[in-house]
Amino acid sequence: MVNASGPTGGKIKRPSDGKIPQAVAFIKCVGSRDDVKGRSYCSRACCMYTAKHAMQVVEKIPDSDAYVFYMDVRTAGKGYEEFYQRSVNAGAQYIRGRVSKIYPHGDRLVVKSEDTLLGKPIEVEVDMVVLATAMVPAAGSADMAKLVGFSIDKDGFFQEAHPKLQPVETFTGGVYLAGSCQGPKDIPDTVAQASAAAVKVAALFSKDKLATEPMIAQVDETKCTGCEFCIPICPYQAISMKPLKTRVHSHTVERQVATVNKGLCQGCGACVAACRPCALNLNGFTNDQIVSEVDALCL
Amino acid sequence: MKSFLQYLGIEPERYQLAWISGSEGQKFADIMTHVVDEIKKVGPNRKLREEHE
Amino acid sequence: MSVETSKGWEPKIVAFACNWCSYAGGDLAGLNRLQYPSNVRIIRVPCSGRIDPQFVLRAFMMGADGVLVSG
Amino acid sequence: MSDNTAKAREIAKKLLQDGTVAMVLGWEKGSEPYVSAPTVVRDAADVDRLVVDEYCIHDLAALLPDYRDHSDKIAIFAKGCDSRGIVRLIQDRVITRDRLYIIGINCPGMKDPNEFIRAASGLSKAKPADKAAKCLHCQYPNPVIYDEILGEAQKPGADQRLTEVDKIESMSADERYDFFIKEFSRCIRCYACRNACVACNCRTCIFDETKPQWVGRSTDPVNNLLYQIVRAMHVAGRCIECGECERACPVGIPLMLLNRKLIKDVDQLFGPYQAGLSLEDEAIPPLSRYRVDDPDEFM
Repeated sequence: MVNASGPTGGKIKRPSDGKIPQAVAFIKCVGSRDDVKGRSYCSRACCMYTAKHAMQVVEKIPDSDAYVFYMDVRTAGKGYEEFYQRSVNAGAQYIRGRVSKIYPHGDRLVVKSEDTLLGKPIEVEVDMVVLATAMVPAAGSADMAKLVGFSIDKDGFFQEAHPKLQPVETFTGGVYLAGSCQGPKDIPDTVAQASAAAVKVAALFSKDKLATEPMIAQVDETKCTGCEFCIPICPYQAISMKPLKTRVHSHTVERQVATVNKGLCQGCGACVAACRPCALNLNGFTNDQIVSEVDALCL
Repeated sequence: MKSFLQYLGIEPERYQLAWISGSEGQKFADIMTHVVDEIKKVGPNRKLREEHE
Repeated sequence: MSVETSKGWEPKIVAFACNWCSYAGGDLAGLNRLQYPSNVRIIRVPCSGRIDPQFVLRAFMMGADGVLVSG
Repeated sequence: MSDNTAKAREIAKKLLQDGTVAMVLGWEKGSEPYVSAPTVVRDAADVDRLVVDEYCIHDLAALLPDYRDHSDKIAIFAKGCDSRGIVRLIQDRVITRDRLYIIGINCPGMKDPNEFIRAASGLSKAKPADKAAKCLHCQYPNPVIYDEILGEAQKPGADQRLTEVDKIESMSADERYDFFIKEFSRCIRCYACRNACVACNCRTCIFDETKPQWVGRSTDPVNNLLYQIVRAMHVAGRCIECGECERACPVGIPLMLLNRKLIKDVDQLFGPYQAGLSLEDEAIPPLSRYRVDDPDEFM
């Protein structure tokens, strides 16, 4: 809106009637940090952009008021706290309290809340209310995760392989994450994560051979019945079917058998336990080895 | 499977499941102690056992 | 059965432990010098999904008094 | 039923003559009037061997895995239970639907030839029942899948499949164990239950494996029980309750007690499910699917 080439030509206007608002209320954490009414997590980027918006209202519209209703102001980041202080110094009024009601009054809106720092109810009349809504995963992201074969977390964001040590990898080999598909984040964080992901990919491609774990599943093709039940069991989508030509009763037949992608298999062994004819086995943890282990322990 | 073993007459204490995270050393030790205590209570297993010796 | 009559009977328990969860938990218990009974014999598996019910039956057949599957 | 025989022969003749199928799986009269044995007819001139009467108790679907590596199109007669077996085989990718021409038979319940044999030889004084034990609990007397159908649609009897299971469950743990050990001590490990079963369609049965040898081969009570536990668990979620295992058992072990218990458990954990009712994706056995919300308790 404040962009000179934007839809309103750089003017802040009310979407309803195009009037320039003299007072704007910003409400933060709408649907965030609230298990009951929305998402339990903090959407992380809204504190900063609300500070920016509030500052712009104060700066662009002469004699205007900007009210920011907040739970906490979270400004973790280089220069972030200073930016927030600038918006406060510019004249944005920060009110710590959750908004209980907004109702129309003439062509304006009344925002009812409580100032928990003063400990008393507060009502302000404004021309426009701006909500900082929760950052949620894009529609269809769950379907996409299913399609590519990695998991999503409880909130629907893509799950990284390890929150601290593998923040850009997924459980699926060769698939990396960057940006708010993995969790709410702002632009610098997205750029940092995307750069990390790009380097991971470059590292993957820097060698002409891939080193994989030796403990991967193996298919005994003579035993495989081609029932395909191992395919949905595999959390890494490492199993597919391939045609196999065999001689049966003096004629050649082609049948489908399972095959394991050595690069994708992480060696969990779920398919091995699921394989009824025991055609699948896990190198390093074969049925035979585990049975021997059981036998030895029970002596 | 637990229900099936019970159906066959195996005491439920003998087959247990637990979810322990890698960071829960204390829980690991507690569960091990607990399982051993419970199995001590039900006594030696005579069922499903191949005759050895 | 001889074990049943002998006074000093101690149960024999086979625990299947996931490499990433319980086995790591067991490791940590060791690191922190936490004690747990020596009756539990642990078999490391790459994932609790690897455990075939037949392993459990096998353990019982081979004379285990209890089986613990932990993920 | 003689009416059905005439129609069956007519259909088989037409299919063989016009080359729609290369072979017909049906029943023919055996050595005694109360035996109708499975047979294969490849020549239109031979169709008069075929019969469809009240002794056609064998499940023909169990023969289909023998033809998995052929390409011939097969016509098969299918009662309610046989048709569910066929559905399961298609789901397990043992055979494709387009290789089958299914002639459904609305089944009023079959008689058990074994009872007649015992009565005739004087082994048993009991008069043979009008309905075989395996047909008493039948819930699907009419084929669920067919290209053509014979006979009048039948009404299923009352659902009492789980009464026996409930009876066992009401016993104490020791009573149950003693009951099963006693029953299974009779097992002679002839593997007739496995061979008669449509759900047992692996290429190499795990009981035939030696590395590891999952279950001991000797016929001591424990190994017998173990064999039956593993067998029942292998068909869990796949058992179509045709009762062929129990009927085929030469020593009369109540095998369905195990199968039905697992059916009950699967129903309780994953919602009501009956194997082999339809070819839809949703009808895949719950144990062959993976869902995030699957219960832990089955382990």
